[in-house]
Amino acid sequence: MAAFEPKIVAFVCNWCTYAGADLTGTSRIKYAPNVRMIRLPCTGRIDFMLILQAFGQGADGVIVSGCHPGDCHYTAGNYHARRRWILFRRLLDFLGVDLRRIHFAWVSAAEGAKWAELVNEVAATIRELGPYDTFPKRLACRPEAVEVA
Amino acid sequence: MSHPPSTNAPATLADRVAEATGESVFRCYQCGKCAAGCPLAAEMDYEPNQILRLLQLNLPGTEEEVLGSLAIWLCLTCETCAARCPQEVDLPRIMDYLRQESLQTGQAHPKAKDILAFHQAFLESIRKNGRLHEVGLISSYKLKTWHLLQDVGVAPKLLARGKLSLLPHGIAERGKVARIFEKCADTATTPTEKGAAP
Amino acid sequence: MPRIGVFVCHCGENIAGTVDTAAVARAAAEFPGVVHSVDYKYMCSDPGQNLIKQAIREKKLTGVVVAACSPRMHEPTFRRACAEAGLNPFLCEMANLREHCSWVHERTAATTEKAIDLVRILVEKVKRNRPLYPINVPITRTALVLGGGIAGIQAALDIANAGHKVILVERQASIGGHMAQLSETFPTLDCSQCILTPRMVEVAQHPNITLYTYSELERLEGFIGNFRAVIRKKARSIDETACTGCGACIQKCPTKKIPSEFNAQLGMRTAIYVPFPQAVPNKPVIDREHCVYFKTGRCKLCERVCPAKAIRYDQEDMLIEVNVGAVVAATGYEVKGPDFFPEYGYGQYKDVITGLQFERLASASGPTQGVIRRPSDGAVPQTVVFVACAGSRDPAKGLNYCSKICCMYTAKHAMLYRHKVHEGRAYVFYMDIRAGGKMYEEFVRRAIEEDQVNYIRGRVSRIYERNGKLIVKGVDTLLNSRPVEIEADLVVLATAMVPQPDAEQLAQRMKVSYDEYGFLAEAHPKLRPVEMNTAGIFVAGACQAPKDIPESVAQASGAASKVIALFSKEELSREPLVAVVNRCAPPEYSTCIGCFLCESACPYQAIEREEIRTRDGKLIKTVAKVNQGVCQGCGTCVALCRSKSIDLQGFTNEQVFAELIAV
Amino acid sequence: MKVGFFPGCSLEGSSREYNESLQAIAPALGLELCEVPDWNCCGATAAHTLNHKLALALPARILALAEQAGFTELLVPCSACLARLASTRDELTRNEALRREISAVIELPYAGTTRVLSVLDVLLTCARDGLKDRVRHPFAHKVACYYGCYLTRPARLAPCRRTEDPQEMDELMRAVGAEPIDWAFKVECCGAGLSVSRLETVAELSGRILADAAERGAEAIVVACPMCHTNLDLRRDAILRRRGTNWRLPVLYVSQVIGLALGLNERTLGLHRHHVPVRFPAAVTRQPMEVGAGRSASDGSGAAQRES
Amino acid sequence: MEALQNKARALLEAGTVQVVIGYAAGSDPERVRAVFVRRPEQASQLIFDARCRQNLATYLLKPEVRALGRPTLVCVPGTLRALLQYGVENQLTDEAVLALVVTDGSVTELPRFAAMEEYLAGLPRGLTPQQQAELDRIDGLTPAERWAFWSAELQRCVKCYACRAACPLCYCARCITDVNQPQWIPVSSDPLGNLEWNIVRAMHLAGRCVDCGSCADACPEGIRIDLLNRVLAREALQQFGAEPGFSLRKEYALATFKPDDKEEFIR
Repeated sequence: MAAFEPKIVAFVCNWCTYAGADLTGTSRIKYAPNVRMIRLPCTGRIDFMLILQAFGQGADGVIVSGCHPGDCHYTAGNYHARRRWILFRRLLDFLGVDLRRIHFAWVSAAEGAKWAELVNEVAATIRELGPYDTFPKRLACRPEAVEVA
Repeated sequence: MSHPPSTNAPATLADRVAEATGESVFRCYQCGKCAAGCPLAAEMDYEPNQILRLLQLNLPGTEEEVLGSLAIWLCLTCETCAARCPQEVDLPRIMDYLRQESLQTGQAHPKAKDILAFHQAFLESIRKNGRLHEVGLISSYKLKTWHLLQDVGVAPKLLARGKLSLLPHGIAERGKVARIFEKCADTATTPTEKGAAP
Repeated sequence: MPRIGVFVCHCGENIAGTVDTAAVARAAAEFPGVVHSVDYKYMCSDPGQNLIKQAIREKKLTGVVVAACSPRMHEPTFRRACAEAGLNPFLCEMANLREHCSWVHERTAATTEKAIDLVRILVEKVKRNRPLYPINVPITRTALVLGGGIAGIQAALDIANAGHKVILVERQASIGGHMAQLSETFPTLDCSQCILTPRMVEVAQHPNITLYTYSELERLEGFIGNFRAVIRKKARSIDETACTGCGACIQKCPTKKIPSEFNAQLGMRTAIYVPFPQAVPNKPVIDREHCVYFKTGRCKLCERVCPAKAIRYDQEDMLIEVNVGAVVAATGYEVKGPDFFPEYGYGQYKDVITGLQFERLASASGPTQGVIRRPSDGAVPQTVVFVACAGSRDPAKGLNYCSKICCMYTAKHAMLYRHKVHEGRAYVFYMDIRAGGKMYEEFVRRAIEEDQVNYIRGRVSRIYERNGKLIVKGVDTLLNSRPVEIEADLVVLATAMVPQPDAEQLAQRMKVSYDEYGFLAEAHPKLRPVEMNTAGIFVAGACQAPKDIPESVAQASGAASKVIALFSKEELSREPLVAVVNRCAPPEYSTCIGCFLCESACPYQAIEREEIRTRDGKLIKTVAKVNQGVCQGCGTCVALCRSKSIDLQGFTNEQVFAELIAV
Repeated sequence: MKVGFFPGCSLEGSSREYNESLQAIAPALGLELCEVPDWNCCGATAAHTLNHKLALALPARILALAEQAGFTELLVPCSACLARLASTRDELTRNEALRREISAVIELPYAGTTRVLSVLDVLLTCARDGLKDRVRHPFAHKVACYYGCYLTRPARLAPCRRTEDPQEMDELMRAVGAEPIDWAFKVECCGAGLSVSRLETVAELSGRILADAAERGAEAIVVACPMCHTNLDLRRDAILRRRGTNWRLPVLYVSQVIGLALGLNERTLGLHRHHVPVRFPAAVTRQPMEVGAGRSASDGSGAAQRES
Repeated sequence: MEALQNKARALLEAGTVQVVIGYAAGSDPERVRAVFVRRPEQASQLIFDARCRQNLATYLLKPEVRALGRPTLVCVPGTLRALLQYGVENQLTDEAVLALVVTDGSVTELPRFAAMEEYLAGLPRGLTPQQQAELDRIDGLTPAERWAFWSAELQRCVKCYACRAACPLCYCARCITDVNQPQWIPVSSDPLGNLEWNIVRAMHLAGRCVDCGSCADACPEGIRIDLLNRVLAREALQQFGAEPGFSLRKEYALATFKPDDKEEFIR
């Protein structure tokens, strides 16, 4: 059987990190193919429940990334997000969630290389840790199970 | 506000100052206002801002320059610099620390000898009597420094005006004060002889 | 049941070279809800776009996923294509197979696997997309400019010349601001008033500009394109239409010893006065605080001598309400007074003055007709000391920032002094010389090299007076910090530039943010330097940060062009990617319980309170409502809402959730 | 008004006239000075120059003793002592750990409840409640109020508000009929602790102060600090030698000026102990009168101790 | 007790309030129950002792209770903080409720928010040493141990939502657990559902929780869910100075920010 390849979900803001990852592409910097990016307007939009959902859907690791402080397209979204992260991380830590499975980073639209490094490092870390089996999973709901209103 | 000590490298003098006083020498932007207002700047080998500059610079030898300087001994702690410093650097507090380290490491400037001797005589007098005994102080200071002729005019004046009592007014609990000296002795004045030796 | 079409682009070899595009298309075809899935060489080409349009029509697609390059590249292209085929453009999404996949991975199964996942993710999202329609906000094409200094004047003229109405509000009795007080301007040394006054007149005569002097902003409500402003027009005690500006009243006014604001307290003015000869409008105002009549009920001399019968003692403040589509804040700055400096004598020495006061001394229209005379005894000073950074760069005094213009005007002052008093000696105490700007460094060098201004690198510790001289105790840090003591006849402090005393109240009135000092905060320090974080409000001049004249004018024109761009259409059309608070049937009306914790989280104050009432007006509940004209769609409120009563169009919880399930 | 009292060493020696004059005027001002039992030296410049811990411990013992004696307020006439006590109290209140450590060193509990007051704080309160009415011989002279360092700096702890141009002593002097001059060296340093070890430095610094006061027509310099007094009075010859001048203007303690105004006897106020002779018509052409404890100059020396 | 009953009677007779919400003896001696006293003669039911911990503020916002008219409420500190937090969150206007606090026999009226603020200002703040210790003990474990501990705890959760019902600040008209588009939290009490529910609770109360402990008291399984709230309360206080329910002017810590909030965990 093939070696374990982690599934990593990345929540990124549209203006900095998503654009930064675009730059990684245009500069043809290679990185691990394990990451699936969810594009949101701003880190301020990232509900901590979405992060739990990612784990619940079988993600082995999560990346949350947006504009550096002061660079937010919406002036303050990332500052608000940061406060939520501080408490959310504290809670996860208190609950014994392995914090090596969730990574926060500022990646600007100019930091294509940083994005590649980030993904590679996280991928490597998670590969080390192995699949996140201890985290409970959503019972049977693949797309087909979700019917549309 | 203190400057974070560089982790791997050994603590610089600037770091030790920050550690002991909570003051960051890196706040100083060398405007010179302290030197301009310092009553003793003219007599100092390094003006106050230059002392801070040496601490910022931190090249081989600069620490010795600072700890060996006369300036740190001339500082009167008149607080004028601190009162006017635009960057709110508490220079007097820093000077206090520098004097102590200079002393412990035996780097005190030779010319500081007199000042030191006086301070020591002063503290000795307190250690003995709990309070200052001026005659005792002056005489023991004179012995330390051999300035037998200096002030020759003053003591008689004092005596004449009943300002000097030849016997010390001690306090009841001298022992207590002496013990305070012992307990503080870790950084106490014992090494000074070395420091002040001409 | 959704009918989704998937269109996989090869982008030549760019994608197909690494990703097995055919396999992706085949896999996508199997996704539930996907009724059409093809791959093609160049989707963005006309034939490519036609593939999409055709499919939309023939297969009655309810959603489209284009798996190609970054949406930041071609989303508009493909959404337009969809629209042309009659599909709501917001039912089209892009999967980024190029920048995020083919260009960053090797040609392996894993890469194609990822490509398929990316498509699946977007398919699941697009299934839950709703048709969205651009938000159209009507625009009142009139601009409100606050402040009649050079920045305000420039902005007003630019907007007015573009054919739009402008309402210019100035708190003082005349426009002109600080620039009108200046003698000559660096680095060209041309006369300030000579270049300013024509602009002031132009404002007064411009058909598109309504000028309210001696007036202030009382209230500001509404949002971009639709502001309602209330202006308080303070009682001038003069009928401006009747007054001819002959000045007879001023001649006769018995109260003549009031320190003149325009002359920075160095000259005197009467109780009924025009701030300065070239004032616009050139109509006097009665300073009720000092007017004998208002104090004692007797006098009325001005009324008696007024040939036009224009005096109106009973005049009252007027509140004027106007509708405007945009606001430009150009409220300017103040300078710290000498009393700010204990070590320089608490302002008790008459001959320790500010730079602004020196401008008046040097100005031909000033109290000394441009002869440099010291205030105490009117003597021409033989030694003048200029002190830079007086208050600026001084955390101990609460002002950490650099006032930026002092280096230049201090050089100018010293230069002017040397020109006027040839045998005089000029010293400048400085810490750094900051002369970045066209011809600035050259200007300073000229002061030093040609006009022999004596620059001393060091800060002044103390100034005190001894038999008619001011003793300046400084130091030369370039000479081993040698103490320097200068006996001066006049000391000029380049005191710090600070915001207007009431800057913070104004900011609060306009609901815009400001920094710790009270300077108005631009929306983005680099990319949106003339906008404020409240849409439709712009900023120009020194009320945003210390600036010199060219910078203020440049920013004013920048702000003006933003306003003009905004006014270029009758309606403001915005992408509908905004937050909405849900509404549902009675008795709930909305699941929002109105805790309004989202209110302060919104960077744009877009959250409003809506009262839901019964037909007979009884209040049922108060719930949040997003002002779609103001919301920028960051979604911070959405993440904060506990009951999930706010959602973000285009990135709804449902959509994002589905994406995660697809991962 | 009962107030704790810490004279400090110099008030027992080189500047006992400061103590004598304070003791003399106290009753007239309705002040009861209760000396801190068994007080020790504050360590002065010597301690904080050589040993920070010691510089905290010595004043801490004094404060602790004052606390024990139940003083909420402690009058510290010597401004050098004042600075030491004030900054110690400040540092120990802001650093709990240090407070405990020092408390252990001095083997006394210390909570930091006692406030330290300068002589200006106390006298000004008296002045404000009607000292004026008790003035029998207005001290109608031009005086230069000299504050020196520790009455104004560091601003956070010092008793005077306007750091660069304090007014407290001026107000006090006006209250007793004197005319304080406006001068430039109010808060310049006199050389303080270097008095013994670097006489020339002191002569220079104090010389500048004396010069400005003299040139602006002051008839006396008024001080509230033994060190300032020593440097301006006792070191006068050195100053004059260095400047080649011959200024005779005397240096008085605030308490002495007030004493004269209250009509107290010169000897009671210890004026005879000055190096630069003090002669003021108002003071000599007056029947000597005793106020308060009827102390005479001769036993003034021991007075401070017998008080306690 | 006496004083409380008299006060209640007097208030009802005077008609200044229409209902007194307080504590009465419960079914077994262990428990006390909430009681709604609407007629003066019922006032004698009211008791007050150490068992009276339940946060009665919970009832205030319910439409049926609002319908009763102006209430007065027997308050413990947690209740007062809840009332103030209601003020902050626009759920209660000043003077809409009259708070009563019972201190050794005597009853104090706190008619306005200002009065409550003043009263609370007099009380000790922050966590008690025991509470600190509890948190520190868990923090002392290894992540694995913590995970094991909580998994075991939360496994017992039956999703009865008694915690939600007992919490004065869980007053949403529609709780996130009832949202099904999307279905944020699995309805069944499976491990994920239990974990997510308790995380959501803690996060939604972070910066708002007034630490009345009612949730833990209410949990039939005796799960220490209050620890989750408390650990976040401690963090929010240390990081953002958040002290919910002590002042009307206090901003919700998660609806504001400081540019220099600490972020050493972000790269």
